[in-house]
Amino acid sequence: MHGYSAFSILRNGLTGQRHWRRAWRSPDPKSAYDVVIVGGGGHGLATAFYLAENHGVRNVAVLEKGYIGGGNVGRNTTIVRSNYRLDGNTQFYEFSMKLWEGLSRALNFNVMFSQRGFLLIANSPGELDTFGYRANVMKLNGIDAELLDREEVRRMVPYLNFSEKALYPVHGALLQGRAGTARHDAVAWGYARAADAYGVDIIQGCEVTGFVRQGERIVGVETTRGRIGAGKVGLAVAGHTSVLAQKAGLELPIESHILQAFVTEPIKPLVHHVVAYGADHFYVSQSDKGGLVFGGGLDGYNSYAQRGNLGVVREVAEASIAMMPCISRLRILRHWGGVMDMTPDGSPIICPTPIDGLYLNGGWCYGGFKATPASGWCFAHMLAKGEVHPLTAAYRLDRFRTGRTIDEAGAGPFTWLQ
Amino acid sequence: MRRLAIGGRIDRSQPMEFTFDGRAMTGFRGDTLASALLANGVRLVGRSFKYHRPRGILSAGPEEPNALVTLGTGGRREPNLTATTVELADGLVAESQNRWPSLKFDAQGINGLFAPFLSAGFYYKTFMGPTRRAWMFYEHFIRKAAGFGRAGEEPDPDRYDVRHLFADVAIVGSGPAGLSAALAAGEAGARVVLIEQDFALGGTLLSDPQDSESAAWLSGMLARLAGMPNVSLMTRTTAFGAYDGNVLGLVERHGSGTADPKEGQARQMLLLLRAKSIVYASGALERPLTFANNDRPGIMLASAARIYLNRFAVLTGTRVVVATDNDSAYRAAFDLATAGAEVTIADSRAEPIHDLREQARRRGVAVRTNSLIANALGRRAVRAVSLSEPGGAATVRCDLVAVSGGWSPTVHLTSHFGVKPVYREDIQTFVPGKLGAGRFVAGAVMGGLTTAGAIEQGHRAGVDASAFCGAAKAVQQPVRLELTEIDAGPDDSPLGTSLRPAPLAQLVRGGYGSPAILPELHRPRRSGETSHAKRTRGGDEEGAKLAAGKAFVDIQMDVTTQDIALAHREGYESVEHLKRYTTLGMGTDQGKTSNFYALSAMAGLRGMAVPEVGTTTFRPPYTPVAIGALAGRSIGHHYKPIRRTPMHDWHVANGAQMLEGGLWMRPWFYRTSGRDVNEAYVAEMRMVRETAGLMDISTLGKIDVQGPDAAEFLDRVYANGFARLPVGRARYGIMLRDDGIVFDDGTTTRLGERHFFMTTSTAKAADVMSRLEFLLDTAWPDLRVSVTSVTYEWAAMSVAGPNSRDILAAAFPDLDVSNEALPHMGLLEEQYRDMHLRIIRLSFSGERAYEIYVGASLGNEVWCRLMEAGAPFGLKPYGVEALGALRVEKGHIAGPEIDGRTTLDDLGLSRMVGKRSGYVGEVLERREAFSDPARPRLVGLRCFEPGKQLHAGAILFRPNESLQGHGLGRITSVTYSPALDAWVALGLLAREAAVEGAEIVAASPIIGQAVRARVVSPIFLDPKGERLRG
Amino acid sequence: MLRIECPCCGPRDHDEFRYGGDASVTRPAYDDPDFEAWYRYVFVRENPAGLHREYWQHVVGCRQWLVVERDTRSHTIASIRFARETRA
Amino acid sequence: MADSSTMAGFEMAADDCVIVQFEGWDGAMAQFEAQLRRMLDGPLPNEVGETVRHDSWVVIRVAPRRFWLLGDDPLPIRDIDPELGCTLPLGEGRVRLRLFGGVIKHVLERCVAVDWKTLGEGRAVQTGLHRVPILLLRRSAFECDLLVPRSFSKSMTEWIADASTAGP
Repeated sequence: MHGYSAFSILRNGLTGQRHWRRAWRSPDPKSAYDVVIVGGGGHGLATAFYLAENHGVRNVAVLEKGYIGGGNVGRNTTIVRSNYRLDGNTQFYEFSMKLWEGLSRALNFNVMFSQRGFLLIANSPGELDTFGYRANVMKLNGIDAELLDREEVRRMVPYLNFSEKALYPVHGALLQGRAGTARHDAVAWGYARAADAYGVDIIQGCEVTGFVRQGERIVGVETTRGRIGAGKVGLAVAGHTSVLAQKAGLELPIESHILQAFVTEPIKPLVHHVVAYGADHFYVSQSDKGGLVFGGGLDGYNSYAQRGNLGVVREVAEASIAMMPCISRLRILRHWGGVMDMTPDGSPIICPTPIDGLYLNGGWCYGGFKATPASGWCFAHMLAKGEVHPLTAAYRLDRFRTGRTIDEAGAGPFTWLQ
Repeated sequence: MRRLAIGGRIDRSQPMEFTFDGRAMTGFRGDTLASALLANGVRLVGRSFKYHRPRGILSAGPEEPNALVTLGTGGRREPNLTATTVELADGLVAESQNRWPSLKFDAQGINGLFAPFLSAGFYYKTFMGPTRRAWMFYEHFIRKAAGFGRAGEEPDPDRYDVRHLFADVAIVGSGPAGLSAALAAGEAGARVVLIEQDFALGGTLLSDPQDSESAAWLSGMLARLAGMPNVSLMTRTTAFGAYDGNVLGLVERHGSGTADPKEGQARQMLLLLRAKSIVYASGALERPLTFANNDRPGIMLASAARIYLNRFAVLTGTRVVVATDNDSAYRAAFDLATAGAEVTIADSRAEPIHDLREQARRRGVAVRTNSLIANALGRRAVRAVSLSEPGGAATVRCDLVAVSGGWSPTVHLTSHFGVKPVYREDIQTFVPGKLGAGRFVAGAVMGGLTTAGAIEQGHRAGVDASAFCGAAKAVQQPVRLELTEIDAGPDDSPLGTSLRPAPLAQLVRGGYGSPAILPELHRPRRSGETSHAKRTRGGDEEGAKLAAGKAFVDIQMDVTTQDIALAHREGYESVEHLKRYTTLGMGTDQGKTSNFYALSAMAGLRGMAVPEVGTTTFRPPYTPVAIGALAGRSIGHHYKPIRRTPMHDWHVANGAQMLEGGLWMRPWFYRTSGRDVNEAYVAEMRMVRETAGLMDISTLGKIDVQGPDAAEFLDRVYANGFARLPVGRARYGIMLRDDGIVFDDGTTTRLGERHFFMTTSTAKAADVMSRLEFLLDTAWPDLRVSVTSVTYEWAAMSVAGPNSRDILAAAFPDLDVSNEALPHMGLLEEQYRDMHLRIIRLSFSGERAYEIYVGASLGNEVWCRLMEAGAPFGLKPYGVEALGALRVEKGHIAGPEIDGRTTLDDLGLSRMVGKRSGYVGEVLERREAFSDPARPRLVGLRCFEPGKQLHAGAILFRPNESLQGHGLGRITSVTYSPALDAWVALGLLAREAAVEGAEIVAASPIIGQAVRARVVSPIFLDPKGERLRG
Repeated sequence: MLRIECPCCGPRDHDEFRYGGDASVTRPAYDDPDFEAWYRYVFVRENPAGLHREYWQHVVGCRQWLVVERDTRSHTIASIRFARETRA
Repeated sequence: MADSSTMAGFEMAADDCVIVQFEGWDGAMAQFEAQLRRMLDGPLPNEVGETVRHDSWVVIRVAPRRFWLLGDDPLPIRDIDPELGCTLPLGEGRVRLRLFGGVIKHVLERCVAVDWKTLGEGRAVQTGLHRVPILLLRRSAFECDLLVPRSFSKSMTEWIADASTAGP
């Protein structure tokens, strides 16, 4: 891999930027690979990278029907945190956080992981209690956490609504200082470039239309660019998992829903941290370019249309002003929707499937972006070794049958309420 | 640059004073801020995003990339407004942005020196060391440099509003097509709403001279439309988004400075227009040209120069070069010449399509054909241009460069429903894709029509759209506009030939002008090359010399041709990669003037046809929308509607500290009980245990259940049985979800054989109600049961404590409330004087207690009656904090335990169910994990360390176990128990560890504490229930 | 903003309704002890990218539960009926 | 509750009213409606949103099997045959807001997504006002009643009063 560094910037700056090479090749598909990963999003590309880097498995293809990073890795609000309370989630997301902390250097690609701190605002005494529970779990699992009182919150984020009359007053907050944001596109590109350097074939414009079976076993995929053989097939197509799984005859407890995101015009620095509210759906951060990036809840009905409805736009606007009154005069530049794989407990599924040769990575709900490194790491482990990585042991498909669900929200089997 | 003495659509009798960067200036009513600045000779209006290059006004509309200003101060501060769309108002205060210390001298202009290193995506390649957190250090400076204007940090003092509107036909755009559509639809009898973002109607017609035929046509049409009661014309209104269900999101801005928030008027109004059909007549936007230093102040779209001249009476230059690749710009050239400017046309083609040379000659306009603009000279204002011509380079002095690179239809709104625009090779532009039923297009948005054509198209769309809505009255022929050749200029349309072949060669030439920068730039794959294009390639070397300097594609985001080439070289080839990698199209203008060029340039580089590279996705809003406008009225105390119980005012008047829960306001504690919540709740607990307390429980969900099959129904929805509940008795009931997890609990009382009264928790009231209806409508429609929410029908209060019966007797002396007449779980329903009372003897606190229900209108009266009668018995009110503590002492579960993850068995309630079957959730309750010995179940915990306190959220461990991981469970609810003088808690603890008497450690590392406690029965007080019976 | 035409109240914004999820799954009889049937009813979803039968309740209106057939890609609504009628 | 506020061209008054709900069982609607017609001595509205006036009572069909009787005086509740349906008083839970004035259309546009122009006089609409369920009954060209939940009534009246200050 031709390295990125201050030196290479300097050299190219003086030579008309002529010496940069393609970040990843654009190869034609080979007839077969040891591992075929379907889905050139963050998770698929990360999986390919860790297959090569951790396990020496380099005869790998990532098939992407459009362009890499075109799905949720490029549509989210870029928040990275590990403040989960339930066994299974806590360790997994913290492992991911640790990978994030070294990611730019591991990939030689600046993913701009910025640990500006994540503040979860408590709007009632009861909520502060549950945040206390979360904070305790975090501490006991070696994760940084602080519980702040109202005045401490005010000192950190004075632009929030501290009125006594507010419907949802600020009672305190849960702070994770190591949490923050990353440049979402860069994650896909960085993994792609690093995987490519190991010889992984990243094949864009290649849609999987079916699976090739030999007896009960899946031995390849049919694509718009022909049949491609595979020792193992890994699905990493969150948002569209059901559609592909159906082609393989796999039934899943997943529904697709839209989560919208919003960005304002670029302004000079105003919001340093990531701030989220518990009482109503609202979370906000400011991108390096200057736009406030924020979001709310799901649109609330099954959808594969990558666009959101106006009702949620209004609700998010209302919540945003209630929490942060000075936002009123800022203007929304763009809003868009991502298609989420929602599961009946709000947690992901990473496991071998009942179909031999087919492995599943999906059901990310809206936790997918922050999970990207750990997801790739663990999925690669599974594909390389044929066994479940201990950190994803809880993310089994059969947990809905056994009752070992991991339901952080406690919303139950209503995917649109998760 | 100067204002002309006559002409234009400004009102010279109404001068308006304004300031720009502190400098006082005067404009007129009818000006935009941009036109007024130009009239005052201001060319330099801003600094660019990355290189801080000086910038001037490029356009006359919402596509403006450069002229961003901040208006207002304090809470009214509003950054990033396009001066080209700001209606001038008296007293307006505008500031330029992104410069320090001043616009003329910007220190960060030094960035330009580092430009060679600041290419697209450079930050992905560096700032990664030396330490892991190094990025945080660099980022600090990058963030400070980024952004445009500064936002205010104070709340916005202005008001916003929302209105719900309905129409048959919504028409977007008031140009010739839109007006014609409105007239036709209006005549057909449809309810029509015509939406125009500008403060004046007319669209492109406004750029014609006021004494022209088109101006006469416009005023004629407006007069006719004004006389139609079924047509409403909305100006200053932007259709920012088209949403499913044919709902258009519109924002109406108030006119210049007239909104007065004190009078209740809104600064901006969100209009939600539900239209049966939509006509898109949104026109087209002119594309600039790409050449070296094409961002210099004084370089302006040809159409804009014409608008400033004809609409605002501002002559923006006296020596003008019109650089074009199409006929439409000739019109600007002719009008500028007529106004007295010295005009040279540099036409990149061998010949204009229409016979325009003679017209040019007559007006004294010089036409140079095969003439490519290569460079602009001058820094804060353009001084001259270099032209690349067959005979060599030429330099032409000028103070205005009017450019035209063809036109892009404004397809944005048509694609919001997910309909991708389609590329038309013949006219080399994107036009709307196949729209759904009831959606029509007319005019330039379809891809280049003459004015006459637009009128014809609009007329047809108006007729079709009305017919779609069932409005089909006879419609007259369209009002035609026949423009004579000479007045109309090159064509009879202001769009002229713009959308016909030619632009692409020019677009690509943007790169040819600077071959050193773009060596591998190729033309897009097209059938049949024109000789012209071949010729221009020959001029490459010379072009290189001419074109020293950056050629901007996205002028706002400082994305150059070089950046596009770099993105291509590095493999960021799909249009989305290109945009994201270079930030092209990511600015406040969303790339309205740059997207098309970028796309065709990438197509050229890849040797593909344009559509193969992709189309950009247009997302709402079309232009930025204030968040305040989207929230409308729903701010402050209107953020959400608040629910108040009938006794609300009493609570507030009597010292209650209120707490919101599920939009209800409930007394948290009473300040009369203690200084703070901790002191108050203990006092209130003592009072209930020792004398009596009164609590407002009106917020409980209440559901009336009636019908022949009501008992059977309840038997199915509750896990425990209700069929055999005797009339006049109440029972605690618990419901599961289908997956076997506990859903909610409450009590249900049998009022009659076929009539029940159910209560639910406050939090789950709506969910339970809806679920019951779901089961009846979808699963068991054969059951004859009626369920109706009566939550707000009844006021409800609970009088609890040893003295509660005496108080009840004193308040209602004629009622028999003896233990025999009203035993524990008994019902007394009586008409007591004018009051219909429903008294149910139920206890949550563990004390003898009565729930008194009465019609909501009498709630306060009965409350006061009880307070009065109870005073001698020590009765005082108590709040939810005390209630929550009392129930912990009694081991009653509530929200913290029913958290959506616990089963009946987890909560120690499986005995209630016994061997019943056929209830909701029964089957999946048998899932194997639910009997796992490691699964936590409800326990009581009692702290035995003197002076120490248990905390909610503490994690439970065995003694000597290392404190890490997730432990064996957690504390869910905690309270100090005055009765036991100890801290007690409810918790969920692994079954294998949940042995009464066992010692446990409750760890709260967040406060640095680990407390020892003992596992006990969750019922801390009166386990036999003697206090509540008898 | 979807517009859902309630069979008895007329066309309304979708936020007048409560979503109820997949209506193509069959709820077992209340006393059906078949674990597999309940598991499938509660958890297994076809989740089609295309026509989806789903429940909506007109909560601020007539409170009837409806079965709506809607395309999850375009949000085009093909049919709307009372849930009670669809069981016949 | 009796509150009255006057705005320019718009008035709002709040009062209590009597509402009695009648609901018939699926499968017994014909007999149920026959009994209800006999009881009221007159016709019933055929479709949801339609209303019929009987003396001082307005009968509104609020759902396919549900009717509301709306009036000012206590209705001598007459029980319906339990094999056919059931009845329930609901007036305590709702406050009736009487709105009238020349600008009523502009006020309502800021409150509910209801097309006032096409809403016939005597028609009833159940919809949401700031997401709260309400029933709007159009009385005449410039008059309507809103039945709003009592618990939300203060929020609702404040919202409407605020909307009425905005002008057309």
